[in-house]
Amino acid sequence: MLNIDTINLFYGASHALRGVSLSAQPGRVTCVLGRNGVGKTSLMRAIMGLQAVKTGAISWEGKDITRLSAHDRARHGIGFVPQGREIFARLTVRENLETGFAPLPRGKRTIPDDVFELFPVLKTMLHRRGGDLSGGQQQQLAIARALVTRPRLLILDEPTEGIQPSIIKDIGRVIRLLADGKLAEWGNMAVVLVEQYFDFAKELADDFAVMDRGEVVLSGQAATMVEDDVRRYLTV
Amino acid sequence: MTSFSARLLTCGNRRLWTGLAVGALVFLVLVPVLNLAVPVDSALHLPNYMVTLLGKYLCYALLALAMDLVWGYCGVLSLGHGAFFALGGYAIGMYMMRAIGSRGVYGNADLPDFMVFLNWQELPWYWFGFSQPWFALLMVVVIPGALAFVFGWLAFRSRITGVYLSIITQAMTYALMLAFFRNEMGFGGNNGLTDFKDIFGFDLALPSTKMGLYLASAVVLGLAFLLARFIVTSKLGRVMMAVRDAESRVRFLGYSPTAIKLFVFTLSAMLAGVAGALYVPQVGIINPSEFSPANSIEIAIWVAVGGRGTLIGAILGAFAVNGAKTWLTGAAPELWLFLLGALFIIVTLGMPKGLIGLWAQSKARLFRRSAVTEEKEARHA
Amino acid sequence: MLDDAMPTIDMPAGPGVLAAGSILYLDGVTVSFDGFRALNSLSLVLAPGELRTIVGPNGAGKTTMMDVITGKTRPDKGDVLFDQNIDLTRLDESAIATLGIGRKFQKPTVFEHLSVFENLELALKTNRSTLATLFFRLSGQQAEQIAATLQRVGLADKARQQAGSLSHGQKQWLEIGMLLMQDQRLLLLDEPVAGMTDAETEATAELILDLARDKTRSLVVVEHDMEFVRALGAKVTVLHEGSVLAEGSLDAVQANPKVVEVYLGR
Amino acid sequence: ADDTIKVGVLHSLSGTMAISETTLKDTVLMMVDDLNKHGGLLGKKVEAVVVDPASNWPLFAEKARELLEKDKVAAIFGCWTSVSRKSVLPVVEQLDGLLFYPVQYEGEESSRNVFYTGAAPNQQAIPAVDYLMSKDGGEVKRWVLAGTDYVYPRTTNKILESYLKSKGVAADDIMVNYTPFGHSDWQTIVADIKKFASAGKKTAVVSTINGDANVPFYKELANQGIKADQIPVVAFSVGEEELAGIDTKNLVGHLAAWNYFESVKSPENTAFIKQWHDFTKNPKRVTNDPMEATYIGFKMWTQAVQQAGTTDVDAVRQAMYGQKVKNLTGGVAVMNTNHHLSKPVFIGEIQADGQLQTVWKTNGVIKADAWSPYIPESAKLTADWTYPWVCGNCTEPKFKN
Amino acid sequence: MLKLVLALVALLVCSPAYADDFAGAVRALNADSFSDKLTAADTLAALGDGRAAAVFEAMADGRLYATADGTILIEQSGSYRDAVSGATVAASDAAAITVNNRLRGALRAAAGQLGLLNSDPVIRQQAAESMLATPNPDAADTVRKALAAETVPAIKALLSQAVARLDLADSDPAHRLSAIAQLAASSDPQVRGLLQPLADGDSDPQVKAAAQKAVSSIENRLGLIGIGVNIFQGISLGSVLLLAAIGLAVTFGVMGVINMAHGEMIMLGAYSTFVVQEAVRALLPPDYFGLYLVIAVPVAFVVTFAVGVLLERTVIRFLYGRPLETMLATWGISLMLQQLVRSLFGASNREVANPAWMTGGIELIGGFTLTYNRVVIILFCLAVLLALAAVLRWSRFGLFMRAVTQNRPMASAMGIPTGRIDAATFGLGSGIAGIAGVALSQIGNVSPNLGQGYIVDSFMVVVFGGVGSLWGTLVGALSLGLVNKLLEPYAGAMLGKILVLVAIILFIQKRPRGLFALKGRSVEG
Ligand SMILES: Nc1ncnc2c1ncn2[C@@H]1O[C@H](COP(=O)(O)OP(=O)(O)OP(=O)(O)O)[C@@H](O)[C@H]1O
Ligand SMILES: Nc1ncnc2c1ncn2[C@@H]1O[C@H](COP(=O)(O)OP(=O)(O)OP(=O)(O)O)[C@@H](O)[C@H]1O
Ligand SMILES: [Mg+2]
Ligand SMILES: [Mg+2]
Repeated sequence: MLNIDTINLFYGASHALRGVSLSAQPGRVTCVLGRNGVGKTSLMRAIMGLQAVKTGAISWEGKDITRLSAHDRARHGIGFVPQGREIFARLTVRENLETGFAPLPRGKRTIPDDVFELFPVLKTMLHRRGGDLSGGQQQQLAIARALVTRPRLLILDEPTEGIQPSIIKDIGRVIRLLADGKLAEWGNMAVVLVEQYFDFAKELADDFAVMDRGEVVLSGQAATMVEDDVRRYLTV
Repeated sequence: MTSFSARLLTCGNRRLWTGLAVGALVFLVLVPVLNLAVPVDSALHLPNYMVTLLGKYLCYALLALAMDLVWGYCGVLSLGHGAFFALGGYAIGMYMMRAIGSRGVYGNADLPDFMVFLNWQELPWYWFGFSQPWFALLMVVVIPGALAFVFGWLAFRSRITGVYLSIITQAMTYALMLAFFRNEMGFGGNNGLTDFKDIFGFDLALPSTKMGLYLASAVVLGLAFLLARFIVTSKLGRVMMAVRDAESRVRFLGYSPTAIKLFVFTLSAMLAGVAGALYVPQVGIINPSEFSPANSIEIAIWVAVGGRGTLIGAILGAFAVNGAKTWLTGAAPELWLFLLGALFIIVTLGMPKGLIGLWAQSKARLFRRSAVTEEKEARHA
Repeated sequence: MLDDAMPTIDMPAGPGVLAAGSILYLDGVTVSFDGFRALNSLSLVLAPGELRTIVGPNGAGKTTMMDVITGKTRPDKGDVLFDQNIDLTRLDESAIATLGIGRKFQKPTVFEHLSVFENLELALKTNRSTLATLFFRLSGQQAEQIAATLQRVGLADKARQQAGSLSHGQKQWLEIGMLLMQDQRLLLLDEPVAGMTDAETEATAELILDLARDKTRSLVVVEHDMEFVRALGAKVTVLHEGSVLAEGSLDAVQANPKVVEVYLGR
Repeated sequence: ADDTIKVGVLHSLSGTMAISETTLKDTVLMMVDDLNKHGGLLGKKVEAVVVDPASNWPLFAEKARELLEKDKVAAIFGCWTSVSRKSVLPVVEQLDGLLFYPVQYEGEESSRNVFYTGAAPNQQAIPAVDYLMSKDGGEVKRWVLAGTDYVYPRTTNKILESYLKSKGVAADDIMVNYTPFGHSDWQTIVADIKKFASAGKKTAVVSTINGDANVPFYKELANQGIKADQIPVVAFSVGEEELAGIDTKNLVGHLAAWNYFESVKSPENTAFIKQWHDFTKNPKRVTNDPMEATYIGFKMWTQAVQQAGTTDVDAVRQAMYGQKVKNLTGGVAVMNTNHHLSKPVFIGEIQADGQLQTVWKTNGVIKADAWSPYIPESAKLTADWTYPWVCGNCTEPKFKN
Repeated sequence: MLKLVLALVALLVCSPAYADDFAGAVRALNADSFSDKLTAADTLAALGDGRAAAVFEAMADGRLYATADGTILIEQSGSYRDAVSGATVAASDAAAITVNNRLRGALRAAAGQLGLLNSDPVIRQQAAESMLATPNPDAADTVRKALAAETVPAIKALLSQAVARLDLADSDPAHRLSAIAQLAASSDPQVRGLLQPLADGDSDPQVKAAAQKAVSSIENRLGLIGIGVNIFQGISLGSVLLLAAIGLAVTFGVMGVINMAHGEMIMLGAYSTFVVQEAVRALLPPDYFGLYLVIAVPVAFVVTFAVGVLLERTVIRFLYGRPLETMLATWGISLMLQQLVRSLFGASNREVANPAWMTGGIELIGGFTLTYNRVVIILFCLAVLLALAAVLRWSRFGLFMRAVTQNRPMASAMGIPTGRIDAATFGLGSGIAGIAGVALSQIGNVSPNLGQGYIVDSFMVVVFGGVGSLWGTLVGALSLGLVNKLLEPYAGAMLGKILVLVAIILFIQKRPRGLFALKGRSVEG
């Protein structure tokens, strides 16, 4: 399980995360909510190791990973779908997916068929350059790419942004299936999901955390969540 | 134009004007006094060669300033600015060649020496007019400006950007270098133009002429600084920076990056030409090696060392690098490349914003400024 | 002399009739990339003062359409007319922007090294010529206008901050702010509420309706968020594979089985 | 301090010219070292002030000024390229310094502040052409004048053209070709030379190709199979130092004309070579002509200073005229009143070991012409810095009474 | 010379000379002056002794030695044998007998004439070929005799060509005419040279007309061949440009590092070659000398790869995302590397010899020599390019390399060890520059400034071709080479180069992102 223990993160002098703690367990979807600029992305990047934390600790599967580089974390089974897609623009769709082989042992370097089932458009565009795809297509590619690494912890930063409604629904279903370990290719997964779209989040979340100004102000099991409390933090 | 002078006066804050006054005091008063009024054997005396040296640095600083305007603010890395500098230099050089008259070694009043011994019979047409000082002075800005305008118009219109632009500017200066090397061109080939005797009637060998040239360089640099300052603090300056960051986005706002870049590029080339024209009488020679691509790269290096995107930084960089070069080539002739190379690496690794950034950093440490304001400071200093 | 030539006004004979009375007129617009047709004979007419929402599956060609209108992409064939008779396919981006077409990009693009304030200042509607820009001075009224916009997009406390350090959503807002400053006749908004909270989405819808209210400008909004589309309550065009699949009110469109199949899902 | 005499060493230690000039810096240092070992000059120690003008012409002027004004050197030994000399010239004239210039050059100059110890064209080019026209040289009838496009080759070729024509060579039988500095692709030009030579007349190439460009040129010559006994190439800028950087196995027999070859046997030369090897601690370092010119210049200057009893420029200059130094190759070099030397001329063939083997030499010494008689405007001029002329470029003496 | 011919004629008539005379004549070759040596050679040739050919060749090559007691030795790859007895001897005190060009020419001619009469057809063939290459009117009779006696058809053809060339100077117009007829089909510029005087002013109008026709037909052929030659030279120049630029196509094209130290990597490769050469010279027997180049390729790669990795880890990695700063830092690095090499190896050029298999060339039609080193370089550079293209396109490393350079943080998040990939990529680019240095050391000079000569051209090629496209680099380099070489004959080397630069500037207007620009959204970013 993922354990984040009072981390602090700075951009220069500005304090972006203030003593944030959070945990995420396999089999459960943890939803992080919050208005623009409260630090959700910063938190995800800290988990992935793309942004160094100043103090505090992050552990995953019992191992302290606070000082590990991002690629080492990927090797420990953490997969990342960043905000803003971050597609390798000049690699083809296939090559983008194949970058996901990096942390895998030789035998596992294949692209699971489930990926194409979920995002059929990718299959038809295997040879197109990632950067030429439409925004939504890129977003789908970003999710697919993370899945190729067979993560045990999946971090999704606003994965539905720019995606058409029908596929959003599919993504929701898949996240559920992944968390529950229903898809053979992936074990039972811990999912951390950043989402602005409250209904979508509510439907999926097992646990939730609400952030405001760099702090976690509300958290708990989704079942115990009071919608109005949360909404209060989401309005301006 | 009154609004212009009003804007000019308000384009800086008090700190800027004090800084400028101090600069003027040092370069326009202190240096001449130390050189002329203080007795030669005094420890405070500034020897003549230092005056020439400083004059040369001032020209380099002007060149760096011109470069910074296009590169630092507009994001156009020209690797051919040496060409504009050299063209300005050739323009004034041609005038000084003509001013030699019959005092050349062959005593030919109509032709410069290098034409005489290569058997040229008459002066090529493009030399006409250069016996007139006003014409030469005009050409100092017109030739580099026209070249920059035509070149820039072609390039910016076709949306050549980034390294593609840098490389074709390099190709331009390289082609000019080869062309000027050709003796058939009538610019003295490899040796270029030398043996100058006087400029506007003043004997170049006299220390007073040198002092005059030095003072002229200082004044011109000061004026150019004000002009540049006026531009970068204007809204145009901010559009320039926007072009640097995201040119295509600027287009969608309705500005024409082509026109803006062309304006800045041409202006910058003219300033570079003026720098060259001040430089040549002070060093006494202009030849095609000034066009060499390495020279143009070096200009970019001065700017980067001093701090790209800050006017003072560019000037500082020109002084620092050339000062280091003067000092090291004498003090450590066999090692200076190591030291200079190391300086470049240290500056890039340790001072991402150049020497000027170092100053801002230390100040920020004192006042605990936030990272963001610090960067703004560096840009507007 | 340094400024671009004024846009030439062109009177095409053929499509003139249909284009009559429109602010934006697209007919038979086709764009292909290496054989792939991103726009396939697309036709679309927008009346002055109209607010239009455009939806459609990922890759339907919505962004490409905006690229064509703003001069970023040249169509292989087809007519693109602004204000009845200005041929946009012959103009470049800055000329089109000067004509009065503003755009918010799908991926927020702001000037990262300028402050939020300066970003807005550049967007401010003024003479765009180089010399005019050089001698430009911000008047008190204009400063107030910027301040008001800052307030409106919720970035007042970040006015002096570098735009590069904004979060994703804040950049979205800044882009919208820049669009407001330009005061254009036709606004193109590509997914304006992507990455915004529900409350912010509502606020944005409010803002857009506000802009559309006095009918002096036309708006085209692309969005996947159906609730937002509903809140706008405007005519909806559904694009699919580069051409119009359906057009009408949201309810009508939502009831269309084809739209459900390719776009909304069950 | 007052107990030392400073001399400036103004040779590029970096940049393109470092290839050639570094050796000369070492030569001056060796001479200074030797002088100090033998008690210095006028009872004072001599100190060499070395600076690096970095193959940058304006920097030459700056450094010369610094040497004269700041370091107050008594004389400067330096420069290689003509343009560097031209750059320094106004400085030494203005500050009344002394420059010793040790490289063969195009002539057409005589400054009262410069002593030219390298060859003028009449000490290199003309004898070389004479040799090639002789029976031993192969009775050459057709000429390729190939050079780098700068003043030295231009002037030399002009002089040669007019000289060849005066010897009855038709214009058709002269091919002139210029290339840029550092030209590296010689395929076309070497092929052209072959073509030019296929006309049936004995053809030779007179090369004034400069610096770096020589290595690829000679490699191409060798690879395209141009043999010295078919088309000999005589070069004026290729000496032992340059040959050390080329594989000469396939170049045997091509020629060079100089005033000095390392291979010339004489007691002075043997001692000089040994001294050089000892000083550089490298028994493989070769010696060459500009080194000898530096050697002669330095010796002459020390002798003149001793004779004048001071380093004062006017006195030294006066003492320089007629100053004699034994050539390393035998005979005596004399400083003339035109500030140029009288020296012997040697023509040598390249050997497989990179040395030049003398195949011809002048009987005595040849006096350098500052102004070439083969250039009409120049033929009128006289350089003579002694009474009654006192002039570097006059048509009549300054003093007429 | 005349004496020599007379002697040879005599030789054909008289019986072989006596051994004693031969020994004496050989000894006489060690005379003091060149003219005495020439006389001695004449005397020796007059003896008509077959052994003399070897002596002449050795002497012309500078392989003839004389010991203090006057014994004459022939040196052959390090060992000496007595020129007279043929016995192998030690030669501690032997000094080479000097020759000059005139002597050398005479010796070669003499050896050639002797060779014509040799019993070994291989030697005869060589002699006949050299007779063709340097027609010698003095040898006319010998050639005719040899032709009459010749049985091998190939040699016969050569000799009859040679006779025809000699016949052009015959006093009988009929002979001249038939010689012209025989030579009209030639494509040898030398033949044209021989025919020209006849075409210009032969006393016999018929001969004159025939000669004029022959000349013009030869000229036509030479013109065509000339175009072919230009194309070859263009490709060859293009391959040099390409070789210099490939490494940069990685460090700059793929990684985006404005690598001003690229030229210095080439230089380090060239110096590695020099060091390997010296080591091979010192350690292996001379017969294996040619191997040094083969050894130098991996050595240079390893050396420059290591330097590249070191630079990446210590300097460049801190500068990703700041391309202009990398320019400044690598400029600094380049200054330091130049000075380092200058301090280690001295400022002057170092000699790097072509191994025997890369020396010379084969003479093709029209006086065109296809030089081996050019051919090897063309092939080598294509091989390097293909290998690199394969690595980039198909290997895992290539994929990671491209991913890392496009988006470093994201690549890291995908589990790609960015640090190692960066180091290896920069190392690869540097390594390729290093092996380019090996090849370039074969045609140019090896000096601390070597790299500076290539840097401008390299950037030009990569940018002209389109940054990030290897094929662009290939096509860019070859087309620049070709254009340059096609212009050179008309405009001269200097103006040709200027025109090429202007052409690049104008061409980029049409394609602002180079020849093989990527199109579409992916590049606009
Ligand atoms: N590179 C940066 N430099 C400085 N400040 C930054 C940087 N990135 C983010 N910030 C600041 O940190 C704060 C948190 O940003 P973050 O991107 O984590 O927000 P977020 O919750 O993901 O917002 P959104 O919903 O808009 O994506 C914001 O105030 C932002 O301005
Ligand atoms: N340069 C290009 N090369 C190849 N295909 C391209 C290129 N540009 C766009 N496309 C393709 O054109 C189609 C239309 O893209 P567009 O961005 O217009 O879609 P969209 O409707 O905006 O989708 P989204 O809702 O995902 O943003 C997509 O399938 C995309 O992959
Ligand atoms: Mg975020
Ligand atoms: Mg889109």
